[in-house]
Amino acid sequence: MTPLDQLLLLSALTVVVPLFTGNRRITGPLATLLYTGQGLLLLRMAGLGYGSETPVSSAVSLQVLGLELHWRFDALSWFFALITIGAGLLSSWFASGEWAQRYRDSGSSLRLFHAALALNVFTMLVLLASGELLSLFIGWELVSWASFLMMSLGSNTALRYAMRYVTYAFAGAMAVLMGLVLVYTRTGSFEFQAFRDAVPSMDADTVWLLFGLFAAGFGVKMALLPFHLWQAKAYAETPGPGAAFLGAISSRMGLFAMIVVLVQIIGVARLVELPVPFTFLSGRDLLAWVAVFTIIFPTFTALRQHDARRLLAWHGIGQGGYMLLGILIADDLGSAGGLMHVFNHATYQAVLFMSVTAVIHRTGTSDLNKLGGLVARMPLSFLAMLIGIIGLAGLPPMNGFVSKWLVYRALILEGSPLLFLGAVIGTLGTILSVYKLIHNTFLGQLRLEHVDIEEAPSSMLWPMMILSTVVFVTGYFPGLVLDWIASVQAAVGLPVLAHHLGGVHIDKGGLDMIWVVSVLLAGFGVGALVFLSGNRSKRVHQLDNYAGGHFLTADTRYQYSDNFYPGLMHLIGPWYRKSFRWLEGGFVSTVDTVSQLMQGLYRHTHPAFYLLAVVVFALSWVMGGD
Amino acid sequence: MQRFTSALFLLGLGVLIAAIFRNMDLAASTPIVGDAINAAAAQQVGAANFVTSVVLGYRGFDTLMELTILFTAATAGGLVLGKPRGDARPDPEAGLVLRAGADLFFPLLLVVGLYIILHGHLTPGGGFQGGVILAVAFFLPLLARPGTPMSHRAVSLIEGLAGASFIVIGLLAMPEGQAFLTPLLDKGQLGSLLSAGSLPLLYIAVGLKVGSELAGLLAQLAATEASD
Amino acid sequence: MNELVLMVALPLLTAFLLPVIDRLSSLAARWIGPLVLLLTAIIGLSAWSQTGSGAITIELGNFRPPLGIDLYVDQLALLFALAVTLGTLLLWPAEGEQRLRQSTLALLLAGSGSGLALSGDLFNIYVLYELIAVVSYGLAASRGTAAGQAATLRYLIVSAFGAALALAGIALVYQATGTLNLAQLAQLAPTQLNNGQGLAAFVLMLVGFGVKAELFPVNTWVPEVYATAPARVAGLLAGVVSKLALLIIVRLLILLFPQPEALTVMLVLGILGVLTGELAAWRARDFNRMLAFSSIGQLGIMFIAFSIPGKAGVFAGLAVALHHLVVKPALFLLAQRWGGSLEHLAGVAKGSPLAAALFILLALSLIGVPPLPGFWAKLLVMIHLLEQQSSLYALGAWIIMAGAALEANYLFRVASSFYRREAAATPPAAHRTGDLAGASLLGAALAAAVFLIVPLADRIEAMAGQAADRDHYIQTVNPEPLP
Amino acid sequence: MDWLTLIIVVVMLASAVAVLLLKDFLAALAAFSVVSLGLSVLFVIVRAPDVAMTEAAIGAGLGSLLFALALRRLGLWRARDRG
Amino acid sequence: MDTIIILYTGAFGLIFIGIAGIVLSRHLVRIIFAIGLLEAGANLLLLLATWRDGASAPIIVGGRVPALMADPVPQALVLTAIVIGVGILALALSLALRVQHAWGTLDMRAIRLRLEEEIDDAAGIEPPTSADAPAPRPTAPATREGGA
Repeated sequence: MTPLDQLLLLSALTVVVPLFTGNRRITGPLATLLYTGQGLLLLRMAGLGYGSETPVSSAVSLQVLGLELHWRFDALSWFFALITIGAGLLSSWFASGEWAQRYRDSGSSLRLFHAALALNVFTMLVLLASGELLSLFIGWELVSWASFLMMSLGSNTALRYAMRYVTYAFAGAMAVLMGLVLVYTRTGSFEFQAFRDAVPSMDADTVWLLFGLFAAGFGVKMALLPFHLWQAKAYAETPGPGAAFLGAISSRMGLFAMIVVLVQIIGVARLVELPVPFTFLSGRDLLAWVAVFTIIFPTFTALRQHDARRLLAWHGIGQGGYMLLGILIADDLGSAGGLMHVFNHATYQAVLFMSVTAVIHRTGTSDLNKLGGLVARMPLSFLAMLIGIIGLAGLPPMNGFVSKWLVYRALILEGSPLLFLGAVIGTLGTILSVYKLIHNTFLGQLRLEHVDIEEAPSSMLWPMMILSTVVFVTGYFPGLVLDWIASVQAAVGLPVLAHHLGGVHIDKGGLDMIWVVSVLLAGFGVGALVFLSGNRSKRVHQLDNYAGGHFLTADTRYQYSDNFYPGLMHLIGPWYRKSFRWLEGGFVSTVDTVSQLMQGLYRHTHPAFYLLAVVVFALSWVMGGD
Repeated sequence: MQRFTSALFLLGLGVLIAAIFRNMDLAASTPIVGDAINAAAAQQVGAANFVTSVVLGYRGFDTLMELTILFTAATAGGLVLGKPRGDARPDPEAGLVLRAGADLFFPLLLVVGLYIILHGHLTPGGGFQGGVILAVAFFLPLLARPGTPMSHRAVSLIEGLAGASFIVIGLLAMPEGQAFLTPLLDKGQLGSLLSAGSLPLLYIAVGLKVGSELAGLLAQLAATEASD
Repeated sequence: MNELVLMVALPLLTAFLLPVIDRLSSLAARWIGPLVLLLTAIIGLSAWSQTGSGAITIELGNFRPPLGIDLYVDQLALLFALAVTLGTLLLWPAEGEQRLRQSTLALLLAGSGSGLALSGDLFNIYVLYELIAVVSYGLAASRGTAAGQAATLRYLIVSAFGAALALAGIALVYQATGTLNLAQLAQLAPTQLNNGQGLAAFVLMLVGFGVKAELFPVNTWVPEVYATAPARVAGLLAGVVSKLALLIIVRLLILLFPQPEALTVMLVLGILGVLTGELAAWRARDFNRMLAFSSIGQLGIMFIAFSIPGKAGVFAGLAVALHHLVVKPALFLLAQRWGGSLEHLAGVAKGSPLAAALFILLALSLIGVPPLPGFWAKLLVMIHLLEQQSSLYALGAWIIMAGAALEANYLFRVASSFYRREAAATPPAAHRTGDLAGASLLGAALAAAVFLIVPLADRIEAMAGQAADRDHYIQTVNPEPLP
Repeated sequence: MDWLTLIIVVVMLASAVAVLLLKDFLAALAAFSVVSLGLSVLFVIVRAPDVAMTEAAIGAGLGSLLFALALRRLGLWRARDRG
Repeated sequence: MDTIIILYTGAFGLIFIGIAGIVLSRHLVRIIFAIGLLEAGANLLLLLATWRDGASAPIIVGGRVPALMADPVPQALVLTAIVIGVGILALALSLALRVQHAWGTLDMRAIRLRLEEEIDDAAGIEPPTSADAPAPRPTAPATREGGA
């Protein structure tokens, strides 16, 4: 039994255990413990993450229909598995204490929740371990349906969007299946290596077809434009810790598969050679532009949300664009940035979802228009969210800055100013909307109904604090993550990024986060000194205030949080997002019309007429040969 | 519109049928199996009427299935029509001529039917043709006196036992390692009444089965309430 | 091996005697049918191992083929004979006051279905096909509603029309060859049926037998009949009878008509079947008709698969057919109580969680989600379609994919409505134990197949190899050479 | 012989068309019987006496009887087809 | 003109007329008539398949074996087919009887519409309103009023 087998076995066990322990209090801690075990087993394979070992293969292999199925872990899988298990561990921890009690009391099945979470982790590990295209597809489908299970645990709205997700995901899966069967008929094998060997001899049309099928199929899971409509609401309505988990890692599985097929096998170089007809673009440029629009549109959609979870979920879509963009640059800097963003995004996105869930746990709402001023009541949650949004906005000293910097830098060096511009516009939107998030939740006037609430329970705070620490530490010492990235790059066949603990050193201006953060901290220190040495401020109650010469009573709103950024909204509001809705709606109504036509076909008054018709057609076709 | 399209397709069909007909090589058809049967049937089966040999011997399985179809049609018909309602208004009794005719013809038809059945292996005719005559014989009284219900018990008993006996005769050979429906008994003298082994027995079964099924079908249709 | 005839003869015998038995003891009449089917299933199973290495022939009446009728027993035929027997047993359609007649018809279905699977004579196949047709009319109308009878009548018209054309096709074949034995026809086919007349005969038989195999476009009866017949009967028709008709067509294709034109006709009709079936199902608003249209689509996939030349096509088609053979009856067993508007099924999972879970399992397999058996079947079809390197076959593959995506949408729209929080105003009654147990049994078989996929695939491949081998068929039957 | 065949075929086909065209169902039934009878004579001509008997008894006799009963029960005994 | 061509013309003619009748008629009884014609044509076609001029009936009368006998196989087949035909005919008429009884019509079009309506009713589907259905349902059949 190889370490990989042990890991998968333990992961499978984690699925089974909640089914037996059921709705008891012990389920959460037990699951957390099991995830810790998985983490430890994964760390035993740490050599993969540091690039010193050959892939760990599983002892299990199957021969079905003459097709060989096998599984293995390389550095890429290890990297994604680390994030997966980490997210699973912390989400499960988060879902152990008071949250579990509340969830159970509301009549939902804790057993099902923990089993679904563990199933997600397990299926993702299976996907990550896939050793050829067929097991990749199997893993892919397992992941899709596991996350469908997770989503459908939520409200009716979640069920509706989960339904939408299934439609998109299965259509995407069919595209992938078509692609890999095409590969099989060309190569006679599902092995990665056989595919890779066959790519140079394929003509442009075939590569285009495969590229389109795989990119569309995997893109659905990543919620690339125009297949993004399902994701935000489906994730947002999932039960809190589940949303944290899905937001952190689920849609990155699409990226993983895309890296495997488009980067590792077909190769970005081949995509660059593919011309888009009638334009000067290449296949890669096309996808890169899709990535950029995936950054821009969902990010500005996020800006319009007034539900904290939806806002975050829309951002999750946008951030995926950075990762894809970085990886498509395919040089050492860009791909490192893209890969690192996967890790970074998982950390801060989980923190943000958790902190929002903590707020919901205490206040019962995630409507940004009904919150405010909670910083005085939930300071630690505030701190977690603050760290999270700094990471999300890509500002120093958090880790989001490093990965985005790498991507920007690579774009500039590669000479794609327009793509760069698009990415920056996206970041602008991010900054605006995360400010809206933290302002409306924690800053401003405390609502009367929230006066008595307390800080989130410790079972929630611990995961948040741990993740916040990770966000900060990997921002301070990005070299910790870049070590793993480098071995992933080696495993995938990309140029390896030369780096050090503080960042990278390149000729045209490197990045040393130790220095940057230290200066920043020093600046904060100076500021704090100035602040402390100034006049002592007087502490007043938040409601002890007046305006226009009148004292304000507690029930007067003197600070409003709805209709944020009215000018900007007025500017961008009318002409985005609707178009995709329209696209989807148009497609659905086309199917509907055709479907009605077909039903009409089966409603013929006189079915014998068809018999005559088909006999005449078929006879004239077969007799025509004579 | 639809009739117009249908007519168009029919036109096409006509052309196609003509094409098939023109392409058919009428001379090429040689009944290889038929000739072989004509050559061998006298010894293998022993019936003077080779069609009977085929119907009950070579293709006895077909015949069994055909009986089953009749049985099925009668069962399904019964299922569809259901039990005749008690308040159904019976047809008025037929006139004197028909009644007298029915009385007169009943025994005559019975005899003719049985004769045709029993000579099925010798002359044209047999279980099917005789069975129809039996069916009409059974049905005639009903037509003449609609009030009197036909004895469904007797009919269903006959149809069950007749069908079963066909199968049982077929099965009898099996304990000796022979195949299903292997002809039994002595072949006898070709052309005599007691020849062709078990074939006459089978034809009696067929005749009774066909007769009872068809009579049942007729009775069902006749007993259904008129809908005017 | 002679005792295999009992698979046909015993149910018929019992059916003939059932009214008599009922008069003696109605309790015996109630139980003897299932018992006899169990017995015949055991007979079939005990013969199973003997057919592994090679097929055998049973010469009925001790007449050597081609003079007499023979039964050809290979694994495929035996499997279908068993399937119809066990399927009838599982979906035993007798209920209500017409119980006796229904069980008679069920027995007839099992017997004639077994015969149809085993028969090795063209005209005998026609007779058995008509027999099954009449049985299915009876069963389809057995609910006794006017709608059911009207639907059956419309079905009967198409079916009788088709059967008469098939008979004309058989006449054309007989005119060209002078024989009806399939083995001898296979010998003569390359010289005497490889022409326009042969193809015309094929088209006539394809359309004729295709009525029951839900071939587009002679399948308009499907939604009407499945919506009005008892659900168990619909399960039998969709699950078992359609496959039997398909089996005949495949046998004819392999033995008599290997011409590419014949395959192309089937391919095109299959593609249209998938397209229309899945699209029509998308808008279906009641459970039965959704299943009916989905079954049309699935049968379309089978037609596409069987149109792939050679063993590969038989293998792929067989895989899909066997999968559907398990899934559709189970779904119709659930439809026993869930038939009717889909809106009534909202929130039904709370009351019957097992049925809802079963539906999801079956739906997942139906759309081909790995690692369920449906996926492997679909993968096989896809691979062999694309391997043909022909644009028409590739089109078939694309259509199958698109159909699966549509099917996922409408099946899971229903599945997710099961889990809606607020229940429908008039929720359906709970399933009867018998229905649920039957569906669970089939579901369990499906789940077990996940783990047995490797040996199963090998077995089916061997079966397909045996069935696709014309020479093997000819040698097994070994018809007497005639001048 | 040819002449006889030809006449019978022509009569048969004409009656077949009449079955479809006659408005009166009873008349159509009569035409249908004529087709069956013609067919059974044809069967005799092609040396198939067994089939001829069957066709006469079942096709012409029993079939017509069934139709007659059904027409009576359907209330179409004297009705005319409007379509 | 050859006898066989005349005979074949008769067979194909019956088939054609039968098909025409099935497709063009709207009244169910007439369709059933047409099916009977089609079956008769198919039977004749089958019987003619191996027909040879001058052959005698396949019966040995008085021990004399004729030199050329007709093929007994298709005769047996047609025998079977005729009986099958009458069975189906009876069943079709029974069904027609019930339908006429329940709905008072045997017009294909009226039956189709009524059937659709009854299936929807039985399933508990309300007629779609204009809000969610792009096209209106076909209007109720006019023939419904007439009949039992």
